[in-house]
Amino acid sequence: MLTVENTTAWLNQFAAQIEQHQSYLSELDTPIGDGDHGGNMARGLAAVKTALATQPADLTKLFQATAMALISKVGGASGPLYGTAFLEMAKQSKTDTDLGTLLAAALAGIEKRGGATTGDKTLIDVWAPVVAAVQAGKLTQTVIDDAVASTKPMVAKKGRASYLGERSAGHLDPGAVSSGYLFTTLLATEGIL
Amino acid sequence: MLTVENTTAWLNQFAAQIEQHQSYLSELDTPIGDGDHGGNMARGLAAVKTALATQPADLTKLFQATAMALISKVGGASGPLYGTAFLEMAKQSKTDTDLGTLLAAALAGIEKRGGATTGDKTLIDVWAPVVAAVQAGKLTQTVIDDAVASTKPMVAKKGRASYLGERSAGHLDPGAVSSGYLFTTLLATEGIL
Amino acid sequence: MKKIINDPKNVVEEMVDGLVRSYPQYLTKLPDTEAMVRSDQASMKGKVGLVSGGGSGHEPAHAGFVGQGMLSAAVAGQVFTSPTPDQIYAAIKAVDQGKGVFLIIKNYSGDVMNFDMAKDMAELDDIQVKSIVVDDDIAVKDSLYTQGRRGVAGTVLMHKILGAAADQGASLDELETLANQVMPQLKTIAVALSAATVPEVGKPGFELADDEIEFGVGIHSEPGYRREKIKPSKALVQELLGKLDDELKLQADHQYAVLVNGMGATPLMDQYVFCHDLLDELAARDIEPAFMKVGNYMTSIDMAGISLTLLDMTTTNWLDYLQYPVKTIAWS
Amino acid sequence: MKKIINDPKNVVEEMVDGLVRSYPQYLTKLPDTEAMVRSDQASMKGKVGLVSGGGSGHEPAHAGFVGQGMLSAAVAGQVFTSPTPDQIYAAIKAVDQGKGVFLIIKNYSGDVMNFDMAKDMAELDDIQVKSIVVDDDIAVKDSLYTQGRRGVAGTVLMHKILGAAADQGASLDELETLANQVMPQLKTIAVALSAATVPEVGKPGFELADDEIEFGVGIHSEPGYRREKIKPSKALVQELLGKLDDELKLQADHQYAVLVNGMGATPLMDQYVFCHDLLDELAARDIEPAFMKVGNYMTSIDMAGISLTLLDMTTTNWLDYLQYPVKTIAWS
Ligand SMILES: Nc1ncnc2c1ncn2[C@@H]1O[C@H](COP(=O)(O)OP(=O)(O)O)[C@@H](O)[C@H]1O
Ligand SMILES: Nc1ncnc2c1ncn2[C@@H]1O[C@H](COP(=O)(O)OP(=O)(O)O)[C@@H](O)[C@H]1O
Ligand SMILES: [Mg+2]
Ligand SMILES: [Mg+2]
Ligand SMILES: [Mg+2]
Ligand SMILES: [Mg+2]
Repeated sequence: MLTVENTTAWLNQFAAQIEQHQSYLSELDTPIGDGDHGGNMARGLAAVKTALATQPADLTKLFQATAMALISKVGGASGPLYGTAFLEMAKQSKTDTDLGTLLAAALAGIEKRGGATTGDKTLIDVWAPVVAAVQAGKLTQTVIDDAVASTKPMVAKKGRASYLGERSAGHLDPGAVSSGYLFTTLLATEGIL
Repeated sequence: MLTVENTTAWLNQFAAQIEQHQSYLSELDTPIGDGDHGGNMARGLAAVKTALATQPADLTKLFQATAMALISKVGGASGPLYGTAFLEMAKQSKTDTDLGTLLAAALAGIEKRGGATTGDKTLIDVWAPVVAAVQAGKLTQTVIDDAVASTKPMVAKKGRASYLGERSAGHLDPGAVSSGYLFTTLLATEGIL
Repeated sequence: MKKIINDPKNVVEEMVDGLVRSYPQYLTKLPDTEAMVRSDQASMKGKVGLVSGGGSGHEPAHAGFVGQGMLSAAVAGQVFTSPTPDQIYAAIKAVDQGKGVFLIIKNYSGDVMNFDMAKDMAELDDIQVKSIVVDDDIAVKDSLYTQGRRGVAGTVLMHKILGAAADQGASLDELETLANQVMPQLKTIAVALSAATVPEVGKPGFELADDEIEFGVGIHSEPGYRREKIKPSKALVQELLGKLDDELKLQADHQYAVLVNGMGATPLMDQYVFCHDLLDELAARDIEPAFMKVGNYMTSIDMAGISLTLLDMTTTNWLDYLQYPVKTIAWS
Repeated sequence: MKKIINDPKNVVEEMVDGLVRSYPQYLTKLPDTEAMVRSDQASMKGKVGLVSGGGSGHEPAHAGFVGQGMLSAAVAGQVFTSPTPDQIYAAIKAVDQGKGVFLIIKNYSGDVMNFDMAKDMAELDDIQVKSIVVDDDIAVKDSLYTQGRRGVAGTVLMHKILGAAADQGASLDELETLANQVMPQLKTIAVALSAATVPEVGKPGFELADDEIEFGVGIHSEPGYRREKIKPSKALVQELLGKLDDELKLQADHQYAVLVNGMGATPLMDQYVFCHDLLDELAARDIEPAFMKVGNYMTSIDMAGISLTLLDMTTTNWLDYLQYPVKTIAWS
């Protein structure tokens, strides 16, 4: 069950993971992208940490502050997508704070914003199975890891990687990997799941 | 003694040497220059060969045709200098075809045109001792080789090499080397000396 | 990586600062943003505002095209990273004259989404916003099942045409119509001899051997569509023009504008040799460009390479727009 | 060496051909030469002709500065090789309006000698010819016992000032006087991160390690005066401006024009960061440039680097000349 405290802990852990793996994310974004995903996410999550340093009044304000930090600091493709995800969670949280419901609303926002779907080799290929697993009460690290790994053989149909055509296969999708950190830290945060 | 035939032979031999050593001359022009001396001279001597393919009427016309070819095709610093040298020989040849006198007039033209003198690390450092040796009836290959080699330790005071200051020492001067070919082929041409 | 910079993290902030302080007569930076607005306020009065932008690294695009007769504002994101909606929205607000604002967006996932969110924010303020998504690059197949084609150097010609029309008083709807007429006639293809190095990344986006070129690159140093051996300029022209011919169906009685664009590190010497071969190749098709520009207009930092853009202007007055006078840093 | 060219031997011929056919409204090539004359004949009527040129490899210099308000003609030699007197003479003849022709010559042994011989040829035709030898580079000590200082990017400001004066009807003598007043106030210094590669040579003029820069380079890729470790932009600015300060004695109440010039392969991104640091460094001396230009004006093919030019304009009207309108390819 989400609270302001454990959600703050989760997102701070996510920020720490992003910071730690910043170069790796940009490395992944090099053969099939423009090399900025790590920098983009690190910049955004640093802003999230700053925003959450002042404890938000409630979950809605927490998600909203997170969304605004990501939208105004990440940029690129991942900024609007992660930003929209948290914006939708902010909206949904006014009426329902169930984690599965919130994540499903976030996923719907991502799909609408970016126009992609599962199999396009994007972060959606991690969000979709993870959200389903959360809603079924069955999220494990294996679900997350398998979802991230599933993007490797895919041929990208959305995002920058799609310009490479067949050459995009054989590389992990960077957005999928950063989303992997989001859900790994979610899973590891005491009291949420 | 110079004739149209042996002077034509001399300059064709000079052209052949330049063509053969074109890359080497540009290599020399690299640590202390802009890498074009070989190309400049090859372009110019190719034009000289073409000009002399139609036998000139006399020595004056031969030197004039050579000068015009060099002036209009070599470019850079070496074009005006070699061109002026042959232009002066053309002028001088109207009254005197003695080799020493012609070469002395050429050297005076080079010094006036370029404003350099012996010890400045230029082609003058080959022309001056060679011309003196010709006038004394004592030109040998050793005189030529020593003159070329003498430019190696010099610090350049004229031309592009002078911009390097002390760093120009330890490198042969490219114009000196091409002038070395001029005089080596002069020496080797039957009937001149 | 050898660059004339300070901390890579600060490149965009310092770059924009250097630019606006070097050319204050053209550019004014909006506080707390990397958005640059036309300093010549009078020239914007009563006209539709034109806003463009994108990730940094394509200089002179886009701020070099801000000025009378071309853009009202340009927003600079982090290197190769779309700018964020709040900054684009600030630019929209700053140039809105009550006649609406038209956005020129390069077709990349991030650019489209960020400009879209900015549009939402502006419309909440009752500012009318329309846009064109530029997708002139033909190297990638367009399909429902892809991201679509990329927006590359042709974007600059879109800036120029819409800029002239806007300066002449075109309405928001007229600009949208014009942009949609131009788009299908605007095609670009590029070749790279070396990739760009993003400062914070520190190494090139991809490695090519001394005898390799990358065909079908974009402007963000992601690998292109195909790697080949280096060819002479004439052969490159034949291949690139051939691809454009397949798309545009070049005809002798048509009128074309041509943009030969350096990707950043390719000297004008090479660009002009390329033009020599291009003009010969067009002449062989009985075509002489009605308009031509050569130089660095939409670069990819320090990529070595060239992009070739053709615009079919037949039966239009777009030549007048291309020749319309402007006051910008990078287009004269 | 990877370049977009054909046979290296033909680079200049193809480059000039590509250039004049891309921009016929600006340039007309004289037959059997690589001399390019202003196409706008009317704008030259009754004025003193302005001719410049030099080895190719510095594009857009010099042909990019041919046009009303700037040069009448530019002569392109082989790469890094001064053009020959017959071609310069052809250009002089082509632009002579009976008011004389003024030559802007960069101070290199070859340039001076070839332009001098052309002057002799023109005077045989009773064309009055005067000239200025530009020696703005401060990296090399000036001395009776050297070739003297090199002519580098400051040459472009000389083109601009004399071009404006000529367009306003200045006489040959007035141009000579003006040129000689400008020369001592015009100083440049450059740094390179990599050398240029001449097509026919096939490799860089000198090799620098990944962490080395060459201080005091010219524009022909001969080694500079000193090799150092790479420094951040701010430190480079401090060193280069410090050297210019030693020469010009910068003062807060003086009026300066600044040209930040890319050597060919350095992206505008870096150039603008350099400007940021330069403007801060000048501000620390209480100096704000009265005029500033940033970009590739006098390159060295594909050299990576920057040159910094300062012109002390105090108590003169040269700012008007710098701001005077022109119609050229590369200066707007
Ligand atoms: N249309 C889209 N829908 C969903 N995810 C997308 C889309 N486009 C890109 N992405 C995700 O964004 C990631 C790239 O993010 P980033 O590198 O920060 O932005 P950019 O591609 O603009 O440089 C990809 O790995 C992919 O997961
Ligand atoms: N002022 C001068 N007087 C005499 N010789 C000179 C002078 N300047 C240059 N040279 C000669 O010219 C040679 C360089 O010729 P070249 O490379 O063809 O011309 P550039 O220096 O213009 O590239 C030098 O090696 C030197 O011998
Ligand atoms: Mg990316
Ligand atoms: Mg040389
Ligand atoms: Mg990006
Ligand atoms: Mg030379």
